[in-house]
Amino acid sequence: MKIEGKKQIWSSYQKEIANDNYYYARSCIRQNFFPGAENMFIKILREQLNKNIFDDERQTTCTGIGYHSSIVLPETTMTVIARQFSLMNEAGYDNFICSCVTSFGLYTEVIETWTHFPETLEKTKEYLYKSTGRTFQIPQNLVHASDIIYKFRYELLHKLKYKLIHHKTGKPLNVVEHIGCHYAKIFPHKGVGGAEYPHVLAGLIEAWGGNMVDYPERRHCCGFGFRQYLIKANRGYSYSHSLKKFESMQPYEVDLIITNCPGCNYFLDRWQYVAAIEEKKLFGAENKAIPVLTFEELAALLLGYDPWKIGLQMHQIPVEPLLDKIGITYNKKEKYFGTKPPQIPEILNYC
Amino acid sequence: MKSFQYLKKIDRTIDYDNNDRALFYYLMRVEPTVALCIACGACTATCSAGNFSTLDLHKIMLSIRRGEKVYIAKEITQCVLCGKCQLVCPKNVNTRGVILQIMSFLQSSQL
Amino acid sequence: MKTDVVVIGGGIAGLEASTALHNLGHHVILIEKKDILGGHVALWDKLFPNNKNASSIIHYLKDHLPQNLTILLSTEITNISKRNNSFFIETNFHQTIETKSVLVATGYDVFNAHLKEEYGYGIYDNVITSAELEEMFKNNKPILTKQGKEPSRIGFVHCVGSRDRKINNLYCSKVCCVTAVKQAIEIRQKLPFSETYCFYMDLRMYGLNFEELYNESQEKYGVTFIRGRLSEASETIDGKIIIKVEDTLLGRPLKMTMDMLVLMVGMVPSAGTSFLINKLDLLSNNGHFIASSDEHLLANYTNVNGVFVAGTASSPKSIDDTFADARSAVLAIHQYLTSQKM
Amino acid sequence: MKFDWFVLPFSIGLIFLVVYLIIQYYLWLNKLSASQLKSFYRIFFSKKIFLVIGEIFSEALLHIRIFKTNILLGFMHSSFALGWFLLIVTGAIETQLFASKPINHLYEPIFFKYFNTHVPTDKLHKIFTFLMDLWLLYVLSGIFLAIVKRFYSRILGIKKTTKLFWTDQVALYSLWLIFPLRLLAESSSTAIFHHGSFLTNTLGSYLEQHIHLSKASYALWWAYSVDLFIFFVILPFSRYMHIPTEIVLIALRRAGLKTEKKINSISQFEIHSCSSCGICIDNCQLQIVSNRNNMIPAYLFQKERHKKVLKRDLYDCLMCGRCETSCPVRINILNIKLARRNEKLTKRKDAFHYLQQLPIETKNTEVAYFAGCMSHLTPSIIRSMLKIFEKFQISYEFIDKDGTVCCGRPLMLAGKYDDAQKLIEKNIQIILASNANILITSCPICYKVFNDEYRLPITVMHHSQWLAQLFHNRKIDIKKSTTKISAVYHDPCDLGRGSHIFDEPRMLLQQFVNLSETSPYKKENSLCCGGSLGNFYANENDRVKIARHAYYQLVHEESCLITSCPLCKKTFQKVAEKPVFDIAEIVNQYML
Repeated sequence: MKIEGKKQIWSSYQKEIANDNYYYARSCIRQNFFPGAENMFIKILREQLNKNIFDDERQTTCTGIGYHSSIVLPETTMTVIARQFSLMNEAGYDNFICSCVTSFGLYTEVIETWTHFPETLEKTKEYLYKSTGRTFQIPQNLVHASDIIYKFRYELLHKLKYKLIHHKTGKPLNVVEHIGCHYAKIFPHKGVGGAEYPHVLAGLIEAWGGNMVDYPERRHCCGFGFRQYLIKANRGYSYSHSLKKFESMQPYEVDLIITNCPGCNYFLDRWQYVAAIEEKKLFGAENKAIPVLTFEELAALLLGYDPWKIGLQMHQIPVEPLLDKIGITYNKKEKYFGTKPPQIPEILNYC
Repeated sequence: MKSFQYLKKIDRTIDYDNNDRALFYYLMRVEPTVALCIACGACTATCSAGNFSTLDLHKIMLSIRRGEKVYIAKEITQCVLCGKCQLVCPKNVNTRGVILQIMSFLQSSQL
Repeated sequence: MKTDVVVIGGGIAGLEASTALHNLGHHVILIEKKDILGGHVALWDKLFPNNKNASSIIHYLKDHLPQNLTILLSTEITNISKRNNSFFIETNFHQTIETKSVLVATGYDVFNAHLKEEYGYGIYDNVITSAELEEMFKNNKPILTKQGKEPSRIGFVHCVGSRDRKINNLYCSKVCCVTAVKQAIEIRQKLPFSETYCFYMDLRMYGLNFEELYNESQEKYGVTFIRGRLSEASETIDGKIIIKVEDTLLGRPLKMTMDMLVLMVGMVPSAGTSFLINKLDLLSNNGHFIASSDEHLLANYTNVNGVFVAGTASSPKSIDDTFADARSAVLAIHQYLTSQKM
Repeated sequence: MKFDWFVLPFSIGLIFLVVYLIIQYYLWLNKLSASQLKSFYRIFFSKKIFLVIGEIFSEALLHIRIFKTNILLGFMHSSFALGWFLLIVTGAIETQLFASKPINHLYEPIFFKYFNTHVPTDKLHKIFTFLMDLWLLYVLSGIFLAIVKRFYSRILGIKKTTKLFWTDQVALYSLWLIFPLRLLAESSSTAIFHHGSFLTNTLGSYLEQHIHLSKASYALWWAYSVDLFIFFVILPFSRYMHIPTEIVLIALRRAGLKTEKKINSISQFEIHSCSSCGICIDNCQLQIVSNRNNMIPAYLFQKERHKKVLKRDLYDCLMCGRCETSCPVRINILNIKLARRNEKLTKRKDAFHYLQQLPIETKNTEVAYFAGCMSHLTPSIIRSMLKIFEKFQISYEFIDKDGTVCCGRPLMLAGKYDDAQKLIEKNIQIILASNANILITSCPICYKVFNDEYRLPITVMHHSQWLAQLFHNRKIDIKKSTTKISAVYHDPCDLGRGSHIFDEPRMLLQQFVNLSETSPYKKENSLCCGGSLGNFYANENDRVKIARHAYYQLVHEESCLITSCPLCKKTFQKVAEKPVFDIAEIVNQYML
């Protein structure tokens, strides 16, 4: 692997990321799966970086799940998104942050559609006005939450309590990053580093001392695929996709996977759990499963927040081996805040 | 996947690295015209058995090179060896010879 | 300096045309930006389809160069303009040449394979271009991977930078298909225990004996041709390349590990060609090569009177085509100059 | 007692041979089924025994069939067989008549000149002595020809002579030596006792002048006996096993027994009856164009005898049957090859499951027309036949219009006899559902298998037969105005040699064209076009060479080629200078 070649590509895929005053659009499923992630994002921005970020309780879904499962019409989606923008305008913001990669892809897609087909913009304005009496302006800057962390990765570096380094051996940890498909595969120039060699999370890993693992199936989809997951009988399809990725990353002895997408994070975590039970396979370093964290959780962890307050117990793959490697001290007993711990299958019960 | 109530999907990908291409190397030795196939499909179009079945000689020819033995073993039984393919082949592949060799190879390798 | 004709580009088209124009009695100045003559052909080892040495062509051309022909090596044109019926060419040596006519023989550049970033050129250790492989052959370098091993499996990816809307190159570069066949055979000759694979969309074996070479590659050298466009390549932990294609003839995806991947890079207009298109307001084909006034009847004429074109500056061509084109350009210029004299 | 130690090698050799043969033949015959054995034994008590004896005389001794191939070759073979036979018989009688004891030892006639030292006095004895010399000369002339044949086989009408296995070579040289040694031994004794005739006496007196005879003579008798020993011992392991085996084979054949679908002991008798005479070599077209030998019966049976047959030896054969037709021993070569192929491939249970799904439509027609796979690649044949049907208002059902269920013969040729049965069953259903009285096919390959394997209750005809019948019934009129083209007819292997249809196509064609019949390669002796479905190894190059060779053997100057097989037509078309027609096309084109 020639790093100069990648740098050349990264340099041609840079985007404008606003510096302050953000309107934050949350993700539907992340709030449920890993509620700590979004909270930590807001916290990091406010506490560590002193940024102004507005968390709006009036916002709705972007319809992405319904849109990609072909049960919501594009016109509906556009109108819903227009309402979000209207809320942003009303709150007095111009910079829109999406927490969800699919939302980010969909917002981008809708804005591109409005640009290339102005009649759809007019229609949307009409629909929004008729249904809510609102008007809206397209945000000046639309980014994904991971872009913000990428932008401030060096600022955060100075505040980190820990680094992605094995605290005993001093060796960098092997970290896999997984970028949600809708982040850059639809519009490569809207993602940091493009679609082939995305840099948005790789940049975090490098800056924070880790060793970014570029494995053969790096670009492969996690298998979420919306409609594949919504129907139970199709879930094997999702599972087989993730399995392909795990098998491909196995030789690299990976310590951690980080993602920027709600679905990916959930499934890379979930499918390792299924593979461990069904096929007795573990894919990470030291023959353990690989902890899967969101980029916000990682940032918060390295900044020194308490792992259980970040919500790391919400992952099915145990994170303790990672904490041990980084050298983070944690209280085993407090993991479930005194509630009854879930049953952990024997193969994963190594901590 | 009993406990999760769904099945792992079978990968359609031709896993070239792990396929066994012994049949191809055997044929290259005993019937080198096998290498000349360009998968034009003339054989399949004229195939007597292919009229009524899934037999597709150009796919078999490609599968030989890819090492897809299971597919070949399944499909080759449908051939009636009539030889029309040989008459229409623009590259003069000795198709009947190839098929006979496949049959005897598979027979000896118990597939 | 004053002259009848300036030939820009010292490749095979420029050399052939300069010699012929000189022999017809015209005063010729040949300008070449590099310090050697021969262009791309001088960099090649063996030629398709008959395995002839490329150097023999350059030797022939050099041997037949007229002794009193003015050749300006290492000379780059900084400006060119037309006034009345003459062209004024300024060079990096601050010369100004006044000429009655110009023959553009600026040729092509090989496609910048970085642009097909999914193939990992410049990123993965063992992805090289066909031009680089040819250079290895030419310099008799051992064929080794970056890890210093003899590659046991080598893939050739056809149509890199050709016939690709994604990079806005719609045209076929004509020579890459048969070059891949030639290079695959050479690899098999040099590394008898290796396997070679060609990944193609169509195989365009248009020339005399090309099909024969293709047959030989299959029957004698066991080169495997897989119809499918490479969609992505990735690097394994030990520096090999995993490629993903669809075997379109079987209708199934295919995954394969390669020790070395050779990208059959096509032709794009050379920097010099683009420069002249701008400076002389020449028409071009979809922003690429110089457009002929009429591709059938006036192949060597351009929209600017007195500017002629020969060789790959106007479209991808093989060596044979280039020679034919250069000779026909000579006649066109000869006609132009004689009619001006009268 | 007349005895000398040198008789021992001969006697031991002979006893070994006889015991060996008895055991071997017993083992083989023992494996026959009861009914086969019964019909074999019955022949000895029927009039057929005279036919057997007659054939043994004409073929095992005289070799009349080889005489027909080439007179010198026939003479060579007969001189060995008949000459030696006469020597033995005459010698036995001579010993019986002129020896002192009424019952002789086995070896006495062989070494008569050594033990009997009386000078023949009476006329009868002189005649016998003369005859013995004459027969010896007869055999010696054969040996002379045999040696010539090894070096200049063309003189005996054979282009290539058989290359021998080492046991064959030992046997051959010991056989060649027997008679010169006998001559020398007898001559040397004659020189001492003067009891010989024109040959031995003359040579004897010549030898007397040059060599010290008394010691040499004894050594020569030893050499003679030892040589006989060598020959007898090596005989069962060499091609000369054919000498005794052919006699049994003739009886077996007269009893109606031959190799059919499987290799059995009759096949063993057939295989061991091959004398490797090499007549088949010249008749093999594949050999002519490719110089490959392994599939030729002379060599194949050599390998069979030593159990060294490879897949290639069996499958690299056109199965045209020219070797079988030319074989003087009448071995069922094709059946043996097919049966051996059948042993190579096993039956597949899952083969041709798709046949079940094919619908069978019941029809009510006069004629069922089965074009065959190959005819679909020569649509002009099908079109001609359909036009003829329509013109004569024959209600027909084109049963393989939308694709043919193969007749099964190609599979049988591959050695998949059992798999072919599935196709046959399906086709029988389809054919019978048409309710036709006649099944007409355009393909000789199908025709042969319809006849041999289908056992259909309706008439099966090749279209050439049917057209001939149609013409015979005066239904077809010929266009008067057109001038007749000149043409040569090519007999397809499966229609001619395979099914013995020679005359109908000729009879028919004579009405339509000027048929040239000058080529020797017609009827039984017809050449293969090279398209053969029997061969699995011949590449296109071989096939084109065969076709070209065959085409120019048949066609001269202005004639065009007419055949009655789609495969022959397609194969010849590749090399033909003038158009190649099918007989149906000719009829369609020139009928009124």
